[in-house]
Amino acid sequence: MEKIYQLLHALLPSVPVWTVWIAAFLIPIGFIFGVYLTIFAFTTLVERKALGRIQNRYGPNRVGPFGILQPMADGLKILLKEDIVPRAADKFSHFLAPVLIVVPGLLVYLVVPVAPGMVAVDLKIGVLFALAVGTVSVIALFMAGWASRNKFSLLGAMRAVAQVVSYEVPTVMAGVAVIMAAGTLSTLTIVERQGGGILNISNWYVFRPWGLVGFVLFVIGGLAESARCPFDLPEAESELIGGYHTEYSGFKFALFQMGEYLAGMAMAGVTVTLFLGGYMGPGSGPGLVGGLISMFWFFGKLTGMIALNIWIRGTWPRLRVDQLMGFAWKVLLPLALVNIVAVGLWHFLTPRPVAWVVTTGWLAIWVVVLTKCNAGAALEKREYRYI
Amino acid sequence: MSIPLGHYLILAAILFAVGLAGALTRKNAIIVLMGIEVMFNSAILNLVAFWHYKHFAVPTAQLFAIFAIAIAAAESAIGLALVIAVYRHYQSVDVDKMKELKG
Amino acid sequence: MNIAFWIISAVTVLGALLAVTLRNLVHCVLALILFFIGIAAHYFLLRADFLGAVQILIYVGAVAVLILFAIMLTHNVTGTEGPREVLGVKWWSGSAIAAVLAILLKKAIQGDALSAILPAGAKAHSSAAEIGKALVAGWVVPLEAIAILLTAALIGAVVIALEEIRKSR
Amino acid sequence: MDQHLQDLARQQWLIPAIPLVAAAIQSLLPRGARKLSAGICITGMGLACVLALRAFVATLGHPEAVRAVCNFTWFEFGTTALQLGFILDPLTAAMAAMVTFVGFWIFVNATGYMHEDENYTRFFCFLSLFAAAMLGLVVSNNILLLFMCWELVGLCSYLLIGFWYHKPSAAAACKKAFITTRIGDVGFFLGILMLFWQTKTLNLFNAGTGALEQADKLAQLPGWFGWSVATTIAVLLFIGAMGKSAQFPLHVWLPDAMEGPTPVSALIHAATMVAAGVFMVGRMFPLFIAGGSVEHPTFAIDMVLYVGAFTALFSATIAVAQFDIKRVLAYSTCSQLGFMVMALGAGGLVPGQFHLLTHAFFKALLFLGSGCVIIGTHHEQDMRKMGGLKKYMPITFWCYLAGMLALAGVPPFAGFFSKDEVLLVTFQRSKLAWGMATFAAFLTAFYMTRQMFMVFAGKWRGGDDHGHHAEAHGHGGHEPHEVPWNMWLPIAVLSLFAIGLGFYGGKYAQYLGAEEEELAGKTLVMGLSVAVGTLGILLGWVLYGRKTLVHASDPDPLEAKLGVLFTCLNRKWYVDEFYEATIIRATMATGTVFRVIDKRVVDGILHSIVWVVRGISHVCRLVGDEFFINGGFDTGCQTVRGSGWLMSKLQSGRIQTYFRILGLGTIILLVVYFLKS
Repeated sequence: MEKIYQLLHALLPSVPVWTVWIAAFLIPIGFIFGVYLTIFAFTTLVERKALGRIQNRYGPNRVGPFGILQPMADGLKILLKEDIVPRAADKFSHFLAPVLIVVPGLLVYLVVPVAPGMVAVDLKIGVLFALAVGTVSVIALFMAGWASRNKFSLLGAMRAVAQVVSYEVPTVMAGVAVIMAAGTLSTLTIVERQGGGILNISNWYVFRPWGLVGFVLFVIGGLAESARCPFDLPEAESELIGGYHTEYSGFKFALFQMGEYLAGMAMAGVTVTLFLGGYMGPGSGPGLVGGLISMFWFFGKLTGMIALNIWIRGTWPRLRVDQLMGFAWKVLLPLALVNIVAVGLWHFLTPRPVAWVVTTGWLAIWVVVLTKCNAGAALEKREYRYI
Repeated sequence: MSIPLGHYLILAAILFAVGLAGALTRKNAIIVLMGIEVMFNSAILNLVAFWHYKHFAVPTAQLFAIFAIAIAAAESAIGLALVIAVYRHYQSVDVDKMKELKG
Repeated sequence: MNIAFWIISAVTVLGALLAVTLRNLVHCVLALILFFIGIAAHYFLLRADFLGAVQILIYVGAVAVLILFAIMLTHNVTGTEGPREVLGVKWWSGSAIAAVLAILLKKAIQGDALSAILPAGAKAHSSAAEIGKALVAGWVVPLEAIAILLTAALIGAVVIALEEIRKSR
Repeated sequence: MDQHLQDLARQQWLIPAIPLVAAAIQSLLPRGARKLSAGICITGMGLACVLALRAFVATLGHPEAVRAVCNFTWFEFGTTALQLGFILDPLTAAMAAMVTFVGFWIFVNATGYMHEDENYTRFFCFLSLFAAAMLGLVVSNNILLLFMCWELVGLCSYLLIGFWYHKPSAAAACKKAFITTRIGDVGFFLGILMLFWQTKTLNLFNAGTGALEQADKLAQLPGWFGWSVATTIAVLLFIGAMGKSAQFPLHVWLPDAMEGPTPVSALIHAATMVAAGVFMVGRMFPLFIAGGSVEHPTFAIDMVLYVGAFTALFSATIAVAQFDIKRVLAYSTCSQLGFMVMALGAGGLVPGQFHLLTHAFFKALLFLGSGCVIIGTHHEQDMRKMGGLKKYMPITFWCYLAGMLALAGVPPFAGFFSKDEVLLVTFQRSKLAWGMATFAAFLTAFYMTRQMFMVFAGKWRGGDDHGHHAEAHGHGGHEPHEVPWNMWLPIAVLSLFAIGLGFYGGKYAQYLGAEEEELAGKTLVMGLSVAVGTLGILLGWVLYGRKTLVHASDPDPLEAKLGVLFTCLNRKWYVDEFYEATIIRATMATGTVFRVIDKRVVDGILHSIVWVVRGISHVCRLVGDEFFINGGFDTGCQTVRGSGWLMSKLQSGRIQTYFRILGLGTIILLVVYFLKS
């Protein structure tokens, strides 16, 4: 932001300072809104089409060529729908919740760098900021469920809160591993640390034993925090109708959808930043061309992560509540803690091959132990009569 | 013109008083706890303000603030657990009804 | 940054006031969250970035949620309370004590030379890295003590809250 | 080589530390981890055993007695440093090897005995701790450390005797054991204090400055009752040993300790608890003999001699008339401990300790064997309801027979040699004690024969309870059966030692550094000893072997012969009842007396003072000060009451009221601040 301010100030010396200030504020905000909301819109389309393919059907294909204008039609439809507020609802909270749920999702993008130096604010505590802001969504979820005065909404909200709070812990711990390795909380620096090596690729943290584990943890935690399949219990249609947004319609409902998608994409963005080298890739670097290539890589990876999310959604069944909680506290959290130890080992062991062997061994042992410990009783062999 | 330290101190004092008023006047044990949280936070704000104005170079005050936050978190966890236990016993969280120890 | 201070202060005080005066418990918590965020903003303003993030992470993300859960668990789902007990002795005495205390504190602060201190204007930034180093270097024993305290509190809270369930079984 | 010993002494602490760590680990195990717990326990003991044997072998290589110590400062107060230390000398090495070895096999047996118990983990945790405490006691070169471990042994015995605490008798027994030994410990502690006071050190050996090395000096100093300091300390210490080693009159806890699981009994009777007392006396032996000679023995050593002799005889008589298989063994332990103590009292450190060793092996064997019998007969302890077990449990029978012959003193079993030496050394000192001991040996042979015949001979009488009814329904499950391998293997191993250990008596004496001397009356004593043993066995055969019991309800043949005396023996000479009637009654009576004194005398004095004051005030009132005094007093009372009432109002029980007062207090402080500035 300060860079933009300086740039504008240099380019337009005659303009009053306050306008430059405002412009410097607005440009990144506009960028974030423009880019990410567009991505959001097309993500919905891609998701529907991909799910359609996975489920052996076509998906939307009526509006525009290949149904490409479907998001516009959706948006128009939802804007025109009646906004219903239940009579018993807590009006204030009911109104505030959908607004509030979009905010954390958008705020996270502030610290996600898309190209060298191109981050809305290069906070010294960027990672922590992203994780901290993410927690605020809990409050919005709770408000929505509670204000609706609907038992399904409240149940969904309580599930959502419990789920998000539980998965927050392993996610943050997985992030801690990266912070330890990079020695900084700044997202920009973390991405820069992942540059170099072969084709700007080999130094990505995901290509480290602890990084791979952290990546898996982070992806799982991100899925759970944005309440996506297979962790979509808060809005499990078969049990809770629509969960916390049962009583929402019209544009407020759209805001909920948006908030969810934005949060999911934000988690994907943070994942890319922390583990997949952010904008790093062959050819990325400073300057205009390098910057464009960097942006290509970043958004390419982001799209890849989104595609992964969609893929998972299309192929995985939903977890049970007890499995959900057990998984967070009995598998992910211990693994995240073990992973932190692994980073410590990685840091202090020389030479590198030794570190590779020891860290991989350490993590492998624990993965096996945790799997063994958490393996449920083997299912009895069933005999089906009508085969 | 910059804000002098006194402003922060007075802000903290006001917040402290508000929290105290909440803790003193409300019947609901949970709100009493919330008032105590407000008081805690105002005290920590004081710490950070002093750090910013007087001891900017060393992070000790921040460490102290972190410890205080951790202890406050533990306190609220225990306090709420107690509230729940009391609720189970009295079917109420009204602090006026918890007077077993009356002399 | 003057305006920022005044706005944030107003929000913070408003949040605190609402938190202790609103009738609806859940609204109280929401106001309390506003207060917490205001405090966090103050930390950012005071350049204690790390502390601000910690404030949001712990208070908004954990403590507020804990309070919400407590409200839900005490069977007060709608969060409403009985009739307002204004004008009671309790209300007056409590408010009076708080008000007198605030006035006295204000007097004390204004009467002190400390109140006039201005920021040193130093550019030095106490970063998260410094805090981390201090935590594991000179302050490792308090850190461990806090760790033990938190563990004990965790177990204690579980035990206290579980006690009657076990009895009823 | 000396360096090697020094190193070993420095490593002595490992021997108790390993079981201790094992106990610590086991205490954290979940209840379900049965195999793991037992495994840790046995492994720990095995490792300790290996270490102890290593130390034992190292000391064995030396022709003369060796002693290596390792002292370190525990903490300092003022100028005095409190040292603790470990020792490696033949006494310790042999003892540690015995404790670990016997303990190991007892643990193995316990895995079988406790098989059905649900608190398996807790049991093995306690066992490990018990062994650790005993080993700490054995290797300590410091009377304070010894005392700490001593108390720990007491604690563990409490925990283990009361292991089945849901049984009232077990709960009572563990309390009894704890309190009775505690009475002795008072003496022990006084002895320690006196020792520290006189020598300014608690180390036993420390290159000439240790407490024991100053024993001769202490013998010159005057102590209590006209004894020397050394004798006084020795007497006090012996009181402690009497409690621990169950010497009359503090023997009452030992038979009751049978309430614990049988492996615990084996551990207490053979390897750990009771051996501690004898070992301690042996360890502190220089103090006992300091200042005395064969012609003029010290009081301490005389006391040891006669207490031992009396206990030997006394307990042997009781053992004759018991029906509980473990109780017979318990009284025989008492009796055998009497033998050991008596040997020490006769100045025979070597025979005493040797008898301790052999006895540990065969008594552990007998107890474990009785445990096997109990398990094999489905938790039957009454010998009248056994019988004919030879057919059902052949391995147990043969091992038990070895142990019985050893205890009865039949050559060439271990007990014969050690007991013979004990009798021989006693013969030199006191014909009276020797006579008592020989009679006790006769009784020992008799009651062991009685037990053998009752348990193993004849036909199975266990079904009598259920009568024909049960048999008619085909309840064949009550037949006794042989025990699994993990129970019979330990007794088989121990029986080898019960047979063969006696031949090493001479070597052991050499090992402890005693000179060879030709003692008078050797042939007479040995011959008589064999004779009484044979006589006892014969008598046992005559009474119990020729015609075994047929039904469980049949009267004991001896009962018919002895009549009232048998009942008297069966009730243990009424010692418990005597204590109940005397000491406990007396304590309560004293309490009553003091209460009466308090009420009548002290209160009386107070009341009279009150009356005097009242009278004076009466006079004052009469002379016209009624208004002042009366009014003033009433007002005072009112004020106190009123303020008390007010204060209790402050205690509203409402947290917010307290909170408000807190706020008010803060305001007041601030106001004070303003006023001051």
